[in-house]
Amino acid sequence: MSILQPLLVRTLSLVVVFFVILFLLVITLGATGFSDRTLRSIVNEDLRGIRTGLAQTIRDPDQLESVMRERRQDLESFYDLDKAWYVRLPGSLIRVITLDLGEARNMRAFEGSKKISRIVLERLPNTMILLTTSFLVTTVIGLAVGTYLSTHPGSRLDRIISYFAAISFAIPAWWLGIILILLFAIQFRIFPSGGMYSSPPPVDSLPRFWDLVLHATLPIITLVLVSLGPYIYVVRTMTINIAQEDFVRTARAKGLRERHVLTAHILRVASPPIVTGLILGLTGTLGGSILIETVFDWQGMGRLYFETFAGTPDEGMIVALTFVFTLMYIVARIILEIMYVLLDPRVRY
Amino acid sequence: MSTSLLEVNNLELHYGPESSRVRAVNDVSLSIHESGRALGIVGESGCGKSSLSLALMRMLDNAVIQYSGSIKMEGEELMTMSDDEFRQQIRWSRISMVPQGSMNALNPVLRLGDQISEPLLYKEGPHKTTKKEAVARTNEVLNMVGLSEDIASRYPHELSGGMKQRGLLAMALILKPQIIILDEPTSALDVSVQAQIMNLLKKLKTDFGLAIIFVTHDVALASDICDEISVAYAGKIVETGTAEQILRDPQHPYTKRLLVSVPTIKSPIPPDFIPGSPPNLSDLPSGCHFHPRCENALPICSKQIPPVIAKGTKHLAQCWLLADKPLG
Amino acid sequence: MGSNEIISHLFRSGSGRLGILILFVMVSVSIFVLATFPRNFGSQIWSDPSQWADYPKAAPPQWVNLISEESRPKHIVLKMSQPGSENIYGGSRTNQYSAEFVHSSNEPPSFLSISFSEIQFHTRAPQIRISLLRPDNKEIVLFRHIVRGPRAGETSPFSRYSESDYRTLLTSDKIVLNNVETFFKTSFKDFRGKAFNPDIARHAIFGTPIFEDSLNQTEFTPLTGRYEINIQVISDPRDDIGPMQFVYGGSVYGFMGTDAQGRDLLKGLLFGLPIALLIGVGAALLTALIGTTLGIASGYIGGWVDICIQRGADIVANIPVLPLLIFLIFIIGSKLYLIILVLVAFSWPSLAILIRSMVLQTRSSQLVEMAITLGASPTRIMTRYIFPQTAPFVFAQLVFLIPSAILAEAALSFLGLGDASIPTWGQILEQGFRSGGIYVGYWWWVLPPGLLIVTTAMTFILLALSMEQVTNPRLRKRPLQ
Amino acid sequence: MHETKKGYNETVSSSSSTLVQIKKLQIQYTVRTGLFRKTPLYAVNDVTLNIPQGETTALVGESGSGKTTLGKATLRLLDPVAGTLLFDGKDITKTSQSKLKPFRRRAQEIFQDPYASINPSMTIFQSIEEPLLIHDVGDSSERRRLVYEALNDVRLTPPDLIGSSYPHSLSGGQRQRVSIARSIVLRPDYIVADEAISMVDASSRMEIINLLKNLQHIHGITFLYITHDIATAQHFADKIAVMYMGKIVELGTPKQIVQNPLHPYTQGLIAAIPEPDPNNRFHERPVVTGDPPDPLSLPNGCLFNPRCLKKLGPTCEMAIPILEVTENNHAVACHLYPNASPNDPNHIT
Repeated sequence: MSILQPLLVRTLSLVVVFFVILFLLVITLGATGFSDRTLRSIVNEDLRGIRTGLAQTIRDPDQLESVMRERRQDLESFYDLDKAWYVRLPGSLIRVITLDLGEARNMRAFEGSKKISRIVLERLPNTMILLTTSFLVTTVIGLAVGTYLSTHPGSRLDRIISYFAAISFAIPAWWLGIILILLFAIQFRIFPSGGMYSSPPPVDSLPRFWDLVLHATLPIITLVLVSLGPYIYVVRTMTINIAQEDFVRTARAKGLRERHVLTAHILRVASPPIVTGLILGLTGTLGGSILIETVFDWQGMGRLYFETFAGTPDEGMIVALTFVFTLMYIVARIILEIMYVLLDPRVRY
Repeated sequence: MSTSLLEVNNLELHYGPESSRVRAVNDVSLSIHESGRALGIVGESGCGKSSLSLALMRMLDNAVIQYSGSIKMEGEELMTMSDDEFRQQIRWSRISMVPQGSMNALNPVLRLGDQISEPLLYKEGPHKTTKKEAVARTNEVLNMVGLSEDIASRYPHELSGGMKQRGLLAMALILKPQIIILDEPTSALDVSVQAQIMNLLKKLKTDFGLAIIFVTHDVALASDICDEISVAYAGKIVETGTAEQILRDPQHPYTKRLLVSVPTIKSPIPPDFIPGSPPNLSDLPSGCHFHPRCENALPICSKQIPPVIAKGTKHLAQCWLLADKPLG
Repeated sequence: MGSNEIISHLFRSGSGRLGILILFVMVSVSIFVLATFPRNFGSQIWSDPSQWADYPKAAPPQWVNLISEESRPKHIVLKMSQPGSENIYGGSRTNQYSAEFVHSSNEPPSFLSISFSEIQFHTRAPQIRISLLRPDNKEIVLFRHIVRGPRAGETSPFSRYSESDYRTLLTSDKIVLNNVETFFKTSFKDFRGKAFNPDIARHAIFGTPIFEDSLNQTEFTPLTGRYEINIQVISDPRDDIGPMQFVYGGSVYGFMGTDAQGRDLLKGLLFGLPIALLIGVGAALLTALIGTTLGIASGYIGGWVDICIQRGADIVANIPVLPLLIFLIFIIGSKLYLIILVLVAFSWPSLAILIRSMVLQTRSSQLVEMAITLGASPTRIMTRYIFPQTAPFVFAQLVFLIPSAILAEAALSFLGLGDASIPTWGQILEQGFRSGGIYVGYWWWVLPPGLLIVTTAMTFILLALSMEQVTNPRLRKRPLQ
Repeated sequence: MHETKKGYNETVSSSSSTLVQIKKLQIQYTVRTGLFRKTPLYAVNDVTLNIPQGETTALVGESGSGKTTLGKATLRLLDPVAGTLLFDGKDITKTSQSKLKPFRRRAQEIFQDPYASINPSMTIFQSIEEPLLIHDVGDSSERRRLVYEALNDVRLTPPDLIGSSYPHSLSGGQRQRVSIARSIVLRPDYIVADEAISMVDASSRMEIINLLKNLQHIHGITFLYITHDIATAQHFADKIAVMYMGKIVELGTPKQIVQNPLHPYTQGLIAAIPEPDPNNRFHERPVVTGDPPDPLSLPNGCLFNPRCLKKLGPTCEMAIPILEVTENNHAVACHLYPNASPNDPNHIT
């Protein structure tokens, strides 16, 4: 009877999934020795600071060394480095969740800090701009076109769109991005080829915003194009399937306008599976953002992820970014699951 | 002769591709003389009786290739109306229906009350009401069909089969139509619930003067409510008459066999079956469509379509055996 | 519905026929590649820069000449193994090698190079002189080379350049440039006093100077026509001189052009085809095998087996794939088989969930209940009643999994996580992108691999779509009621 | 093998010994009623019934009455939680599935849906041969003979033509005869026919019933005929058991049940059956009111008391009536008949 129960069940199960992923992540890190290395680098970082502090008071190098050794032992036992990785598991888990992963090797936040959490969190909004905008655009266009097609099944446009859907599934987002750069940035010079702002960026807020819009256009078009095709297809197929149900015939028999039958009956019933289609598309969009940010040099988490592999890989950054991506995904999933439950009274029990 | 409430003449409905044209409704004529009467259309599955009810509601599929004949309601010809006029003025407001397959006939994500009141709120025309009036009218029709008012806020999956069927009936009554078409309204229900619904229909018929077109495969069930019965076979009406005439004095061989195939409780004689199976509507036998299954078929039956023979007032049957001088 | 029905559906729809046609072409090409390319093509040839030294760098395909007004020089390789003339005079032999080529472009070649191999001498080191005879009958002596003499402790005969060729890039060699300058100063009187800029050497060799006072530097008009390269080797008559190769570096190359390292993209792209098919089909087959087995086990055996498999599938099906894929490949390494295994690890759940639901459906079906009533064994029920019902779906899913795997590998490669020992289309694209190729418009480097990925993926999608009518009962045309 | 069996059947068909004996049988389903809560649902509750050799026993009831569950239980397709099941004198309540093979050869089922119960990719011959293959009967010519015999028995002729065709070329009635042929090809002693005619065209239902009666006559098969249709059942059954909410509420000969129903529920059922009589439309039919109770929250006392028109008051709301014999082996579970004697399986056979 209560709507809360299914909501709770779905949210809880996703939270469980989240923790299981996290747990597996930490186990992988521990078992392969990555967490050892990460912690050791934190210890070394701390020691360097301590050494410069101590060097002012202790002049004797031997004494300094022995004090340092003591400090090292203290620190290692503080970080539990003297214990096996599986003993440290809970600690590591908390460390990952709180993004307490020390400092980045060779990356800095725009404001100069080397703390991994700062670097990652600084990029988060940039990624969100791309993701949410393209997600919304896809949803709106997909719904409109998919619904339109469902009322014209078998038409020329319908066939064109079904091929478009297949191509859109077959095209790697990043490659499409490259093509768009070649075409619109290099050949026709309509849009900038990458980055978030021109250099130097405009100072006033309105031109600055416009500059951002210009830079965001190509990446967003890319993300929309690759996820739109399959989504239109899902909307269309779902709507056509629903349109064949008996209750639609009942609605028509009532002498209601076709438009009303479509919106109040067909689309209303098709909406839960359409939300499921969005959930499926979410994985693609999130993965796509990593690649798209790379292609368009967009200063988001995806670009950052690419950079951490490009040079000397930075374990701390990789863990942090994987974690934040997973978190984003799970949060988005929970929102969509809640929508699903609200839309479909049948799942309430 | 005064004008009938509904008079259907030579109705045809064919659909499908030209190569395998399905002749679902073939030269069908029916009439309901006045309100408070019930006409039964009885026939086996695949005889086109569901297509007939859809044809009366002008609920046409894209694949329809022929839709012709005359449907007059109180003397007014409906076939010449535009689709929009028909939808606004006739469908559901003057002729409504309870569709077949009650289990899926309700929208699963809308509350029953909202589905019942929908035509009052969203259908253009004189019956358009305020939300408040719609709720009041919804409660009224729910009471008419024996449901309590709190059912209005339930979703279909929270209702039993009988409740859904009553809900659909309430929905069909919302605009106070003159005629209501019931397409196999009880076939998915248990006997006791079926009997409840039949009693309800009788009450609606007598108390509110509702005219009913009752489409069913079950002659016994039809006898429960129908004043007139038309027997459908292969898209045609092969015999029509009052309930007494059809049930007590059937003329067409098909009607006769249909009646003896009904298992009954009272008679100790076991029912008999009709050999063979009904024909495919896209590949009908020549002449009389029943001749391949008819024991008394004459040579002419396979060659020519039989004439309609009057066997009494209002009692008509289409069969060569009834012709005065059967040819051949 | 049986397999016959699927196949007949494939051939009935246009997209199915197109898909089968492309697939046939792809499989034929793959067989050709596997038969003609060495197994270790990736590590021994593709990623070995010395293999690609005599190729033009970042050259577009030859056929661009057909569509642009300017015709750019084509790549010419002249191999000389037998001397054109041989003169023995006083204990020394002079071998004259020569070869002709036509320079027809307004643009000079991107480079000139010469290489010798397998020289064996007995006493004196052979001397080599290389000159170019121009269409204006002037001869430029480009280069003189004396093969390295005997080392201490070395015994005759002395073998040189047998392991690796001796190669000189003529257009950037200081001595060559000096020689060219000398040539112009002696052949064209007006040239004296003018500075000779080494940057214009290529234009100079294939052009005639224009002297105008308005210009502060000499310019050259292109000199097109027949050129002749002459190589004179003076050596002991007993000495062996191996084949020589002169390369006139084009600005366009082959059918697909070259990348920044001069690699022939056609070869790389060809080799990528069987690899892409291997990744796609391999991952899809494994996924289908694991997914179907787990799905049937989960649905038919039930109980705790079902619970374990379903929970596992739930978790894997609910994760953001790409970030974790990247993470895993980064941790465990980017060998091709590992990539395939990780792809399988991420893709089995959807199939297992689908198969399980089908098994549950068929398990309670009247058909299976009948088999149980008849006393059929569980094995017979699973193989004869349950598996045949799921088989078409498994097959359709398998076809659909192939493009997914190919695309996933390409994405990983594009992020630099591909298996470096095996060139894939994704890796070629990655190099094109990372070297900044797209910003200077190296379209032939980034378009074809992407197009190939899309075409391959499309082929399987077409096949999957044409089977959808069979496997998705909701899409089957229903008769009107 | 078949010859000896036939003889055995002939000898026992004259006497009325019991083939299937059901004693206090209970079948339970668990229904998930909440996040962690499961509630048992008794689909068959404390049922005792004897199915006599060579006769037809009909189980009649509305949907949800447990008649199908009971039928499946007698075939050991479901495991009882309590009670015993004897087949030909042997207790098979707890026999493992692998040891049931000899029983499976003697007990068969005919299904409701002739479209879903025949494998569409097998020829008719293969479908009917399948039971013979499973039980390793004869060589291929012997099997061919038996399949053709079965096809002849169900009047699908010529057998070789029918045998080589596929199910899609047959009508519903013909398919149902195929499934009957399949169930008799092993010459079983016992057949459960679950709504075997409800999906066949109304006009040819009696044809199938006549066929089954004829087969019973020839082969001495014992039928358990499950149906919601008393009108047809009375022409096939030797005994009718009326079920309501998992219990047998009345048991008697068709004549007793139809002409002299004792239980108010049976009376309601009989009254609800329409007869083709033009006078019907002038009077209301006496009917059982309301809907069956929610199986998860059953009423106390007699399960029918909330709908009963002849309710005696507190007795019916408190005490559960047990099946008792009134006269001439006519048994009823109702407080209206206090003089009946307790159900004794030996009395009512």
